Amino acid sequence: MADNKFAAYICSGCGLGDKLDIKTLEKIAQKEGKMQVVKSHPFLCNAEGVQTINDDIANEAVTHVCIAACSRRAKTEAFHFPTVAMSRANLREGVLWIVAAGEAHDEVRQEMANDYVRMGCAELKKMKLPAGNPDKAQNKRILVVGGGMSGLTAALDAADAGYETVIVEKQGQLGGWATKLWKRVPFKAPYAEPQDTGLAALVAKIAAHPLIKVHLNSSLAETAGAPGRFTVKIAQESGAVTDETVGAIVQATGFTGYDIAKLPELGGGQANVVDQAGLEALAIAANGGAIKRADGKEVKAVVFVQCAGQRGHGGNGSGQHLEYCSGHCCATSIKQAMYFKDQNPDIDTVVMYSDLRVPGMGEDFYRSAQEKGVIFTKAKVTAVSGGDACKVGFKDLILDEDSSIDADLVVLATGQVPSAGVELDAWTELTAAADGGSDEAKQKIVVMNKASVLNLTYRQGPDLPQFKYGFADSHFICFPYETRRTGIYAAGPVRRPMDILQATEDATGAALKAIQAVENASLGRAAHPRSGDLSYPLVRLEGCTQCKRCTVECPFGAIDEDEKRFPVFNEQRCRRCGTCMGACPVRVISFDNYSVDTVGSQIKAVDMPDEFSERPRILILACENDAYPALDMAGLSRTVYSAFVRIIPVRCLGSVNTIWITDALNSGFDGVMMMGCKKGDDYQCHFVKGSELAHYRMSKIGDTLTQLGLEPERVVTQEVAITDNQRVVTLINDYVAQINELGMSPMKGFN
Amino acid sequence: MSYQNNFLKEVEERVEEGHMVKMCMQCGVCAGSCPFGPDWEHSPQKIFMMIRAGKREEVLGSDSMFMCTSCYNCIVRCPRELPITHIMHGLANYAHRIGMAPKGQPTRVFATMFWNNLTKKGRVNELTLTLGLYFKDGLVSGIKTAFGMQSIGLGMLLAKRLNPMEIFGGHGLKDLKGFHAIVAKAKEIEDRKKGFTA
Amino acid sequence: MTASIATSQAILVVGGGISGMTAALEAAECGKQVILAEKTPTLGGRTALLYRYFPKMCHPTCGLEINLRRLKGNRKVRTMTMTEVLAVSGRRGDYTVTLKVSPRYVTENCTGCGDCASAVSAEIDNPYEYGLAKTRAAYLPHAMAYPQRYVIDPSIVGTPEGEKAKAACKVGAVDLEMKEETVEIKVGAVIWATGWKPYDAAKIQPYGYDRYANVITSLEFERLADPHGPTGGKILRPSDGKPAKNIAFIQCAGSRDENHLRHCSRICCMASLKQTQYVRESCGDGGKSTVYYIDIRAIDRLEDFYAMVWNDPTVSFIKSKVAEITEDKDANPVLHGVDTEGYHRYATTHDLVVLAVGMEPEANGIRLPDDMLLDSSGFIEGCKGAIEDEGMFGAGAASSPLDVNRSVQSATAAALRAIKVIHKTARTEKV
Amino acid sequence: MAKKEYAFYPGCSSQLKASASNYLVSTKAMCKALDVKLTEIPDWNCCGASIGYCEGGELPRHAINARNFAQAETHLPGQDIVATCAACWLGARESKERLDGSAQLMKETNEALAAAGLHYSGGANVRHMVEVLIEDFGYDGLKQPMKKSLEGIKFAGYVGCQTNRPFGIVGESFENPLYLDKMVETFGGEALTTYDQKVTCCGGALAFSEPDKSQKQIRDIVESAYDAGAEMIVTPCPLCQANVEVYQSEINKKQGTKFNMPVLYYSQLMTIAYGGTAKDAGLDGQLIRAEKLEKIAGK
Repeated sequence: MADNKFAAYICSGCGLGDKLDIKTLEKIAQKEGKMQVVKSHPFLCNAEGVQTINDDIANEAVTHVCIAACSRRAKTEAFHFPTVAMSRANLREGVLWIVAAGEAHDEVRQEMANDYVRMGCAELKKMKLPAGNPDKAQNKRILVVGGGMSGLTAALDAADAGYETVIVEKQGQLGGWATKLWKRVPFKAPYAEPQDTGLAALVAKIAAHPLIKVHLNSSLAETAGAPGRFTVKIAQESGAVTDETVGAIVQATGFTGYDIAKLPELGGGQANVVDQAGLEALAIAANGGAIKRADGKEVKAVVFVQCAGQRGHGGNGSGQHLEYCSGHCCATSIKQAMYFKDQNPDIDTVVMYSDLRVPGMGEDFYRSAQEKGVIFTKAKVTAVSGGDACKVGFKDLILDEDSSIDADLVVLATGQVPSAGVELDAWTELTAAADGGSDEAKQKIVVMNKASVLNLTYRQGPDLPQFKYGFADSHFICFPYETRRTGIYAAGPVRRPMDILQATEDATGAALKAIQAVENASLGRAAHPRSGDLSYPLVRLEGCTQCKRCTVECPFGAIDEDEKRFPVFNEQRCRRCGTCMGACPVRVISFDNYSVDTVGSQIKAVDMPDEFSERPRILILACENDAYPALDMAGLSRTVYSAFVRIIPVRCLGSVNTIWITDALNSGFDGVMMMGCKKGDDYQCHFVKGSELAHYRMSKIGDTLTQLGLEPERVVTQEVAITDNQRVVTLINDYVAQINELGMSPMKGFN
Repeated sequence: MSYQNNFLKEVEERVEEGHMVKMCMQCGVCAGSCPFGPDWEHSPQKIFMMIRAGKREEVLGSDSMFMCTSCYNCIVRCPRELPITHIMHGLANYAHRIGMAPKGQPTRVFATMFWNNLTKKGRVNELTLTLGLYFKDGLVSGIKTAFGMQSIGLGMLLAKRLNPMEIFGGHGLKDLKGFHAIVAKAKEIEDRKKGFTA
Repeated sequence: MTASIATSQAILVVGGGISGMTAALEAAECGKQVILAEKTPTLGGRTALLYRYFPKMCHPTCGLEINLRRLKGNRKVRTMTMTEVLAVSGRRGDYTVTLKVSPRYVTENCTGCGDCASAVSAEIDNPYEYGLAKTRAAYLPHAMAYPQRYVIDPSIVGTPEGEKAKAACKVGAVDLEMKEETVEIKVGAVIWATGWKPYDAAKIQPYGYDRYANVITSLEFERLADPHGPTGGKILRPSDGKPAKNIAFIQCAGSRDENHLRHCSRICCMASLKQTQYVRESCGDGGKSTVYYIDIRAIDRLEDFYAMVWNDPTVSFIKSKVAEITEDKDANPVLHGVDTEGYHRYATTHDLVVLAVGMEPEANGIRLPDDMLLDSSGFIEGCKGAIEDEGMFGAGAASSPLDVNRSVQSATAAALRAIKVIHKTARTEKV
Repeated sequence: MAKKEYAFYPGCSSQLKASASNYLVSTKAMCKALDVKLTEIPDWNCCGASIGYCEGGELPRHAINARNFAQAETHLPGQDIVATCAACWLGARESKERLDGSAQLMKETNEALAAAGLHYSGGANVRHMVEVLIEDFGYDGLKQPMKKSLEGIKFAGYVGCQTNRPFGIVGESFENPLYLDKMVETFGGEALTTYDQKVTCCGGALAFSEPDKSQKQIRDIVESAYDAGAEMIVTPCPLCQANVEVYQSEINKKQGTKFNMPVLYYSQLMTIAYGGTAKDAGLDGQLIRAEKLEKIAGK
């Protein structure tokens, strides 16, 4: 390829020209920035300005472009040059709009702009245009684990979209939980009557579909590889093993009902006390006729007990059993009560609930049941006894009295327990113990691997990380399919308690994400949240000390270890957050357009006034997802903050390598502030642990600071939300004040 | 022992609009909307729950329904469009007719007198109605009440809005016979339907 | 003018809220061509006007930022703001859609510098503050607005004010001659992500939203709590600007009600639980929240959040649909009703009442194609006729009263449904 | 404007020398001014009133109302039935709707009517006088015959319950109906729109049986009228009028209040505005005299 040619384009529009000396900026770009082409333009983002740049790329063979104008978040359509590497020096939101007006500030304003141009050029010098992953993974088949309603829906949708699909079902027939149902709740208006499950029709479509292949009585013995190149071993009960290669995986392994035997206080285990599945079985047996109990007696009075062993802490604080609400049970009990009423309106059917939860159009289903004569009462059930004459003792919350009711049958609405496989924290502990030589741990691991659903060969464990209560759910509200194992998507009740309607909807969504994953992998593109990013981690193994920090800290389990314990990067699993780069003590990991050098060189490029100048310099490393936008918006609202700060956006605080901090302090910065997302249980970090890790790592550099004879306050880490556009300003100004208190860094002048 | 549907079924079959009782979702708007709410031992919403719970004696023996002044506030606010006023009237009527309503409940007495008064002549005779009410508990207390009210009576008289001559008859229908026949027939049909013994 | 863009291989997404953006991006990141049409001047929809999300108490703009970055980097999505659908004709795989593009009076040259806004003095009701605040008639919808382009309100076009804005723009981006345009496009599938609107609280007469200053809607309350909002995040009473500490939340305001919306709007319970924490955030232990409810519908893991709020000593729950609100001499709302758990009558005075208003389909009001299938509340169920012929789909809150998380789920599913249509069309075209 | 004709259903209280005779008198005067011809339904009977529920039950109440419909049908074909009394209107309208809604009920009702050789074929149109005024004339129309302004008098518009619920006047809300205020303003009076008891029930049904309960209601209604600065209360309902006016002295006696608030019918206001005399307007029928109004009438 041709030699690199570097160009800087400086905009004097939006008032930049009035407040800044553009000539000086040009000189700096040329002399210090070593830019071969330097041009300024009164309105760089308009068609004509953009054309100049495109012409230079076309005619002058410019390969690297530094845009010194507005924030990298602005005018992205105009400044779109896919064939060259590009850096943005933020002179508008970052300087013009936040430095106090008036001549008094002209000098600091200019200094700030000068530095940003220096930094933009320095960064550019170290950048390469990312080429995308050369090792493209081209397999576009979709593997669906679990042949229930969710799995079948996902498979059919993927296949209908033209993607070959493989279903693995552990049972001898398809259908999963739905095979246990007499009917399902209605999906569409008028939401009045129980409906056929539609399973038969779905199974027929699956069977007839040319792109769908089904493995029954099978489970996954091993899953290796990455999106676009998974290899799975499918083991049949018989022991036979088939190999399949797929590009992405949908895990729809469903749930089991909470064990009724664990609810003795509600008559669990006694005769004629059944769970909802038990009632479905009776209904199937009755086949539309009178529903009879196990002992053959016709049911004339039935009581449904909602939230049985659920909502353990909810409003009503027992702390036992399942803490969550399974969502579907109210509608399911309504449906089941209708089984009785539709067959014989004289049957007494009472539903005892604490909050009747039938959202949306479920309200119509509730009304329909009332019209059929189903009685609903808000009650706290205190005791249930089974047997020939069942009795339900309860506190009637409306009539405010203790009461009891006789019934032929009691139905406990128990909750959904996800089948998500192995809990990774437990697994990690065991493997650690096993590495330590514990035989007990080794045996436990064998058992665990049997319990595993996916049996991933990943360094970080055999299954999807579980979010809470064993559900393999996303932590994100805006991104329900945000998964920590790229290319593997949970769908249905394994992800969150849900009914068939939600599960099938969820399955369709998961199928789309799987399709997206294979398409991205085939182009070497990153998946969400850095969608389309063509950069990927490059490692110089010769420098690696096998410290394993990258393999342990990668939030997405993208990095495995070979037998020599060298990291093995799986680019298609990688989400380009750079956490590995931040973790690496020997700095052998980098991205073409984002590396220890691209940031380090910016830090070093800053012109450092001497300690007598009374102009401190403070480095701010700001997360590009929340902190940097907040700073931008501070600019947008023209909120003034100190002109002594120099801000560098980072992909994630997890990517911050401590060398940057020491470099900054060594080169005379008086303070370093990191701005990252909220950490902890409700973390906001889009890369899960980045902010957490940064805090951790920074807590460890205290020693380094003392060695340098520096106060710990010179390095701080802050949690910042995207809405904090006023707070960031306070944080900055207060910190600058604090640094002024401390005095200038003693390191100045030593470099 | 509760929540057997026998009483609910009885109400559905024999009480005006009784089939709507099951549609209540216990939000309590009716109870909060009634101008005489504080005077109700059981609010409508609670009565509906009691009916479902099978509390026949408590419900039919209650004087709560007689607190209803037919202001229709509950009806227009009920999110489930239950005709609450009518159900209260229906329950009162049912309790009254099967003799379970509280004896001497003043509104029960007045309402009965009112109906009898209006059916007598086809139109309400305000004077006889009033006097009748005053003397319902016997002469002595009657004289007291009437005396206590005389200023009003007198005022009405002076304002020509009360006619002492009405005591000897007053307004009435020409076709009183026909009117009585209609009322009798209607009552007969309803009694047959609801199994009342006249 | 009439321009023809796109082909039957493209997908039209109507509505640029969280659902529409998601549907568009998910489809585009599968390699499909997408046109994203938004009626207002900016993407983001209603979520951009919320302060926090339940249950994480995180900020909607955070997800918006990510989605906007995905959008800026993806050339397969063509975003059209101020664009409405006039008509749809044709069938699955081959629709012709007529779009109306209203004039923004600001061209793509706009750099977002704000000179026009500083130049004009005319003010309009800020459409992004539910009328709680005013804004200049030349304005940037909000800090996260995309495209980051100003808008000139039609009311000042042809007035000296408009000329002021034009004169102030150094880059000549203000074009007062801009005219409404009609655009015709061909697409294979349509995703209706037209979202929802709050039920008109004034219709709930017993609560006197139209009579009492201190009775507001849950959406207005979001704006009061938001630091970017009209009060800078302080919860102040509209009547006298005093801080509100004792706040009532009335559930099912318009929902689950034959007189208003028959359906349950699902989100309101969680929204109110969330908002009780706004009160705690601003008043600490000095705050007091009372939630008046029929059933608390905190489904699945959201139950955790309910439990957390339940255990918050500043929050109490009363199982009661409030019968009516009156106002005392100091403009304090007084709530009247009955706690149905044991029949306890109350008449409680609060500083401020927040009505958890129900969700109504925004599409109640815009004309959907005749062959769309709607439920009794107007939410989109799909197309009439056989599923095989479905080429138009509802997504997010247009399809059902959904929270953000479920809306995104629904939008992602809708994207695949549309892709399936495109796939079939592509095949039949090859044949 | 052409003469409008209606089948008039005055009701028991609006008879000569009955509690609402002044309503009847003023209504007639008002209609004269509006060129409205009211023809009494021949031999009409009592509506049963809601209080009739206890003894009257369901069918008998519908039957006696149907008798009035049948009478109107035969003798005043094609004319809307217009009632001035809230209870009459409500009772009749309710029966009408129930009969329209249930073929069974209609059958049984006619079975009963047959006993008097009557038949009701359905489709009676039962309206309240206020509906007629607002819908058939409109506020502008009502202004036409106006001769005097009620300027200088502050009125609290007390709608009460049964004229307002469950049917109410089209376009008005149950909680805050404004038509009385609009009428007052139409005739130049000052409407106190902030009056907050305008739809409170006066407890009429309990007036006799539980006087204390109903008088508590009346006290609120009158007190709040004073608070709002009212000089008079105006109402469309004879029971409201009677209760709220009549029991003021009683309450004064029992509770030491000094109530002396005139309570009038809209029809009395209109009669005066249309230039009628105090007698035409039945002002002589007030227990608490409306002097200010009489003054205007005298001018």
